[in-house]
Amino acid sequence: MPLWLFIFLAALSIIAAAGLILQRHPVHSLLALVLTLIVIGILFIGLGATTVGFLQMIVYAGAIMILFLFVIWLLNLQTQPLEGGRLALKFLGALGSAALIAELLVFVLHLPAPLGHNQPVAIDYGSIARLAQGLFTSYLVAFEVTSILLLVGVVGAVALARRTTAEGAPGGSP
Amino acid sequence: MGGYWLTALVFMPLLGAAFVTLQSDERAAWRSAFIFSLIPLAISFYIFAAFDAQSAAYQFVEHYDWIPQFGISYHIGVDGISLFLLLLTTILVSLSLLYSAGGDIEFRAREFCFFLLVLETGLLGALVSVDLFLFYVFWELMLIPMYFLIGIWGHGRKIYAAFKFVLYTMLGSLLMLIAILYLVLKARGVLGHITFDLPDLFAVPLTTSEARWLFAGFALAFAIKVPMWPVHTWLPDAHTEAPTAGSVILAGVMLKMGTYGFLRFAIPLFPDVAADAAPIFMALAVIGIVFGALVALVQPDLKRLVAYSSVSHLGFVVLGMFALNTQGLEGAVYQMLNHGVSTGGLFLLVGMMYLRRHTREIAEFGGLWHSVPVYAAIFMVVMLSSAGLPGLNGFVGEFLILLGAYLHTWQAAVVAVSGLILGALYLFYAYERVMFGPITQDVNKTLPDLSGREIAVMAPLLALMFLMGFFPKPLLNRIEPSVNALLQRTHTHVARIDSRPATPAIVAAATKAANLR
Amino acid sequence: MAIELLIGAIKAIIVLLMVLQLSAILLWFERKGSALIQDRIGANRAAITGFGRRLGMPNLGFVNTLMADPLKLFTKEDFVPAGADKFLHALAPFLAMFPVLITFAVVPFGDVLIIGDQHINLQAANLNVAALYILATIGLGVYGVALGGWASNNRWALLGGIRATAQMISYELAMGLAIVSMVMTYGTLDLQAMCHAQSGVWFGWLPRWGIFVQPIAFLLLLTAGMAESKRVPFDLPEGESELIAGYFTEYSGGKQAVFMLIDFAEIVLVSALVTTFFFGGWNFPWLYPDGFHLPGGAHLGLPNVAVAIIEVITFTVKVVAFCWLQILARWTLPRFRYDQLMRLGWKGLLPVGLANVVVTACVIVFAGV
Amino acid sequence: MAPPSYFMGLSAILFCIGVAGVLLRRNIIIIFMSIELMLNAVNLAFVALSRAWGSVDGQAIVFFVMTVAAAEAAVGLGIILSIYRNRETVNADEINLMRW
Amino acid sequence: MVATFPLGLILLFPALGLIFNLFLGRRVGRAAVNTVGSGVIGAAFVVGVIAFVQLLSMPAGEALSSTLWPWIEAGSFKIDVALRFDALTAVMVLVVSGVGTLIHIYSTGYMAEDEDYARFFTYMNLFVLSMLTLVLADNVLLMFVGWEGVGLCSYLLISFWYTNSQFAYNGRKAFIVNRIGDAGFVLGMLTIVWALSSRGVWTLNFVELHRNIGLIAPATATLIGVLLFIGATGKSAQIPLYVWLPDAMVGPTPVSALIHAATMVTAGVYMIARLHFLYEVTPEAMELVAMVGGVTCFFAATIAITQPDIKRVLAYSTISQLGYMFVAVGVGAFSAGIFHLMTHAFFKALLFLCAGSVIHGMSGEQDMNKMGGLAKKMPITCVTMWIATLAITAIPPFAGFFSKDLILSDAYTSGHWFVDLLGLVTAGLTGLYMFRLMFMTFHGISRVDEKAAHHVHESPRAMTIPLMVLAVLSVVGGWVGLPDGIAWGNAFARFLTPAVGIFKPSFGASELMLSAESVSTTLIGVAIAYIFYLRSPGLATVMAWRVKALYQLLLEKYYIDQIYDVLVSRPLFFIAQYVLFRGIDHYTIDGVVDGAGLTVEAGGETVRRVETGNVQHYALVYLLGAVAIAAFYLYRVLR
Repeated sequence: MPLWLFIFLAALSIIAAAGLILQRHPVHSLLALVLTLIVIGILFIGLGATTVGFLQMIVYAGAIMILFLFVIWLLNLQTQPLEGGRLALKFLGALGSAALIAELLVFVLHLPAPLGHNQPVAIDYGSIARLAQGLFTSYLVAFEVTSILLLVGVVGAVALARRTTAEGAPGGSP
Repeated sequence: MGGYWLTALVFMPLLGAAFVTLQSDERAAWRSAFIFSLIPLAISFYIFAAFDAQSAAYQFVEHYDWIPQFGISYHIGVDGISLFLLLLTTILVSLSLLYSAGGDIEFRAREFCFFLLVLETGLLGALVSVDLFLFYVFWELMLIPMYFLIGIWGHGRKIYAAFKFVLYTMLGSLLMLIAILYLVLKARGVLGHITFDLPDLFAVPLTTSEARWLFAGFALAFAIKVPMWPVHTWLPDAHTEAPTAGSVILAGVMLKMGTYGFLRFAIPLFPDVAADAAPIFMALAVIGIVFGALVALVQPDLKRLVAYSSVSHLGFVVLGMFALNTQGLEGAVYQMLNHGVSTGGLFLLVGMMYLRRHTREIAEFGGLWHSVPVYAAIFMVVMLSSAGLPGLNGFVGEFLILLGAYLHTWQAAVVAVSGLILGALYLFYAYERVMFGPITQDVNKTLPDLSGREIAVMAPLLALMFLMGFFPKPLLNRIEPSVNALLQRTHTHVARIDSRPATPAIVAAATKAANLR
Repeated sequence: MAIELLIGAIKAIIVLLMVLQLSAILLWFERKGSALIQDRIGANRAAITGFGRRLGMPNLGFVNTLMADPLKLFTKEDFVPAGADKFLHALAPFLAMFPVLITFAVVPFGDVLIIGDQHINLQAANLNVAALYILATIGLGVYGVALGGWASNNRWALLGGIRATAQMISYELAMGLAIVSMVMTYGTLDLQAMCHAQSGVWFGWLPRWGIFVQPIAFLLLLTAGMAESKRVPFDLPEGESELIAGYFTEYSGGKQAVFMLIDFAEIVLVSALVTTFFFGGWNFPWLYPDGFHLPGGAHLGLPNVAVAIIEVITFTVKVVAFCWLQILARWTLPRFRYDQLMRLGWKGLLPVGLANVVVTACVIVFAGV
Repeated sequence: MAPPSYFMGLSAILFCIGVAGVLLRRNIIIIFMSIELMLNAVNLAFVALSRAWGSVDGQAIVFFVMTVAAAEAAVGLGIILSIYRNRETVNADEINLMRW
Repeated sequence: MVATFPLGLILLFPALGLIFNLFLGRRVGRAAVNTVGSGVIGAAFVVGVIAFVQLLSMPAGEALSSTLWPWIEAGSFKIDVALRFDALTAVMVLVVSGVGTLIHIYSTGYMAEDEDYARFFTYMNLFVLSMLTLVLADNVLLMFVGWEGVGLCSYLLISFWYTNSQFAYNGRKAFIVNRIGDAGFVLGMLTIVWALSSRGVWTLNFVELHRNIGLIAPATATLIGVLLFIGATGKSAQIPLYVWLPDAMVGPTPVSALIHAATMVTAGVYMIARLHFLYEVTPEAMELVAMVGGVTCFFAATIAITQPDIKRVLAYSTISQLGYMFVAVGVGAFSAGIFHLMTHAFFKALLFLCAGSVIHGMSGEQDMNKMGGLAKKMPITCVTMWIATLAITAIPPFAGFFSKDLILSDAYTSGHWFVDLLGLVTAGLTGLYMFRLMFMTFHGISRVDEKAAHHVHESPRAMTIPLMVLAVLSVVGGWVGLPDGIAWGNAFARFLTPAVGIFKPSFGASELMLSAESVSTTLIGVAIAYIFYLRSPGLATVMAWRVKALYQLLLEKYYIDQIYDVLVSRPLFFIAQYVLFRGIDHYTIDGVVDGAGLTVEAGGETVRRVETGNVQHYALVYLLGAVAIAAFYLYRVLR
């Protein structure tokens, strides 16, 4: 992807991410995150990982985030006042994050030579076919396990979230 | 002698435990648990019958690799020292199950049987393991069920007691673990390959200081378990608060694990240190004898009294052990069994009375003979056996121990003899206050006498007391070879003891006695 | 380079205009249609000037309505309720509109048009993962509605929003599965490729349309699509009788117009998708790039331009036909109950879709098609 | 043409922003979202590197990360819900007991 | 050469009786119990007689023996359950089973009203069993079995009427005091083994001990002797361990007769006689024995003078008589000791039984101050008791005369003049307190209160017949040991000599003179008794008032019990309770233990505060850790 586009998207994603942690209303934070995710998806596509990019949008932006939105609504979270106190935590946290950024960037600067530029890749690099090949050959076990994981996750989520009223009958659908 | 007898013996109770948990109702649980406790009983009797009395070697040996990378093997066997403890364990477990089913345990019977059977596995396993690691596993395995037995079905400050018991024992066993590991690593250095197998470890040469420290590690663990004075204070609490069956197993078998550990591991692994440390241990043992007896004298709680009597009796055992001669050691082993039988019986009796009166305060009783003569009579016999009356089992052990001790250090024996007097004192004192005198409380007038079940529980013990009192030979003969083998390791061969040079001290004392006039 | 950009822009604009126009027309279309169904005259009052009819001029109700409704809406006050999240409130309609419109970008409305040496692919954006793209955009379409409902700070609106979101998420699955089965059938994600795959005939006379291969998928897609567009019988999010107007209760004027427009745009979208997937898209039976090959061997040669035009018209007609179908449904069927809706989505369509996918897969693998 | 290192840098930054979010905000939901952000940052790195190496493994990993994230989100949100139900709060400092 | 004989039978019968009475006694009823209880002893006696006859038929110095089964075997230490029946044993067996039989028969009458008869006969049989084991044992250890067994029985029988806590206490006292002695006994045994094992000999068997006695160093032998003698003092109620015997009188009178007069208390004497070869090599121990015997002899007699309780008087007289026996064995006159043991068994048993008969007749009254003039009420008892009295006071030709006379003369001729003197004085005292007893009980004016008076009666046949039999024995019993030169002379001694060795006097003296001394001293005592208690009864009280202190001292038995109480038992309990239990166990050790626990708990409590439970704090730490690690690698990379 052309450099200018990358810079634009990168800036966008960073701003959005910052929005995530700076917004005072959860919904706004959520939207910021959604934006970030979309941008990241686009970056994927730009990197040739088309399938993954779209999946990113569908799964993350399209599904998971909606879940968050629902929860926020369910909890009826309102704009929160500026959080005071916990200065030590905040200070150290900010410091730590900054330090981490610095360190990671230094790492990035010292990436080994082969990572300086991209390898040429086949035309169908990011296609479903290629991805599927990987998934169903070398990652087959992991794939199946993940499916089980999802199932378990669903069951667990239901079990957790189902509110039993006095009659013990599950209810509370929107 | 091949076969999988020992494995069957050890793991049958575990199977039973698993089976019990599947039982629907409590009666079924009791029944199945009892039946499953009878199987190891039968097996142990077979082993006793098939045991070769002449050989000192391990018999019924099974030896397989378990975790070969660390030289840990499943190496089990039985010799004259452990043989009878196996019998004792199986017998006592069956009896306590039989007894507990009679209303002593009111709730959660299934779990109770489960824990008791797991405990049995632990005990048997520890008794047959020849591999140090295996032994340690079983050693710790004993702890957990007992913890629950005390903590769940106990009385009074049961939680405190259970904690005290576990922490005390843990402290010791951790030190032992360290010692074991050090020894094993050292062995790897010397033998070239890592091994937890006891016979291999015998070959490890140690510097004196090393041996001292390691011995200390083992000794502390076992001393706590015995328990020797002054690390005995967990015992009264644990015993007093434990349910009857728990006390029986605790006193009958678990305490023996300490002394057994000395005989099986601490002494043969570090014979020289053991020989050097003998005076210290004899001193502690003697203190324990007198101390336990005197403290038992003033206990207002019947069960606590019995508990302290255990301290005294185990003192005798340790005394005999560290006499390091045939008589003393045989006496010690024999006394382990005696103590198991008689103290176990005492605990059962106290439990029966607790079941009737829901108290163990001696002051609450008095004149019981009138209302429960059978109970009183049985109590009398058991008490006499515990007091070491000649003709009953206790005497044989105590006499041999005293003899051994006398041959080793006559002073120790002289003090220990006072244990005979005090033993009689506290037991008869308690008996007098409980059984004799006028009936002070109306409740005691109408107590029901022993039920058929309870008599059935006591009868085998009584039989054992007389048999072991009059016919100790078959037991002693089987014990002797192993004991002598042990003595060979301690470089004080029996022959040397038998032709012991006269100690100047005793002659001096004799001459002093001579100038009485 | 520049020329491609130019062509692309032109294509985009054309598509956009077509869609919007179609949506607008559907507005009137629906009124008339409902009137027809309910045996009424329908919208006929709007006149450009008051005296047109007096002069006996023919009633241009069609045109008038087209003019009048938007004018009315856009000239109304844009009211924002107190306590609403102004930013989101304003953002919502467009957030809703945007995905719908960009979805059309991948829908081919014709085969190549050759002008000089330029081979113009009659498709706004030739994306080789179009199917995924469609799913993605539709997925994102949820936000507009959801936020619109939430931002209005009105409980009916919020309820509508929630309903809409839940409904759309649920039916996306069915839709996705339908599309997946088609993707498997044609072995490509590219819609244009799919259309090509559907050109030609079986047995010399039967068009090779997807409907004949995947009837179940067709039903799935149609149903799910209608549900996505939140119209009767799936119009619970905006069910007038329950929630005043659902998620856009608090909207007025232009924004409301946008929401209404979205409704119709979605109708068009659904029709377009159905057409593309199951009815050969721009394929006219027996029409090939070089003209007609009628069954029986008759051949009528045509220039590329003519072919292209025919294809575009064919596509449009098909789409309109499906729009009409949906309007018919809207005026014939009663509204679901919410639980029925959910049951249909999760217990009806989803299993069927899954089964369909499995069957398809088996057929492909074993029959080696 | 942007070299992989740029993407790595971006992912690093995003990741640390996520970290900051986790540490600085009290609202569990937002903390949770920050975690998602971190995940995605890592995903970005994966994709970039897989592109750099010209292999699809990185993408496969990303795929898994997504699925896991989905499951995690479902369960996590369920937990948050029940916490809220019992505690009437989503404030991280007030949720410092493992029981209620 | 040792002939075998089923000696086990002698033990078997009492054992059977024991088992029968124990398990069936309550069901089969009184008659059966009485029959079996006494019958088995009788059977044992019969077997004993048969064995005795066979023994007589064998050349002197040989013994019957039978090994029942091997008992304890540990290393070279081997002990069998084996019985040996030589002359000494013969005497003991006959005395025990014979007197035992009579007393059992007597008991059937005495216990006629007691509903716990089954238990009584169980104990009695058990006692006889143990006593026979004691005397039949062919090794010290088995002897010790009987030794402790009789102690147990005495405990059980003393506290037979357990509902009275005082009785129960006395029973325990008896057992504990015995146990103290037994401890000494055990140490003695251990020392024997110790001493011999160093020479490679492992045995406690009498015969082998006798054979190897030379291997024991004299000093050691002394030690052994002393230790064993401690056991004897406990069992035979000698100073300092005599205190239990008077209290033991609370038991049923037949018990006092059988256990605390005739048999058990003589076990000590028997033991020393049995081990005479050991004592012979250690003059010091012998000296000690004789001295203790003499002192006890006198000491107990003095106490006996003032006791009001009829049985207590007899108890102290028993102690005193046992003193005589110890004097005998102490001076080396073992046969004389055994001789006196036998005669004493007869007349003392008789005395007790008569006393029991009196108490029975007085329906439980034991205080002599509430008696008097019973002669006409219970003639048989009176007569028989008079015979016994004459016997014990050594009036010729009654049994006691020969034995006691022999002892005194032997004591004298062996050069123990002091002990001899004590013996003589005691002879006088014996006359005094015995006649006092008789006078106060049977003669003079009756001090019986009215309501008790009218149902004072003679005892039933079951009780009187044994009295008569014993009376006869008390007369003729001594004739087996006439002074040398008269008729068959001292056949008894001759019979015993192979078993217990012969007495070797250091110088000769005329028997007659010595007998004259003793008889005359006795008569003096008798005369005093006559004056004080029959002719002018008032004088006694006057006298008591005059020498109040002394009288009090004697009445209170020299306050020995109190002294023991203050010196021994109280400190024991105090130490146990406050020093050991509370002090060491509870506060010190458990203090340390719980303290450790609490410390750890507190420590944990403080450290726990780090764990705020706030996720973000953990996350922060996590982050910092990550930063640190990253920094480390960075350093590695950049360096």
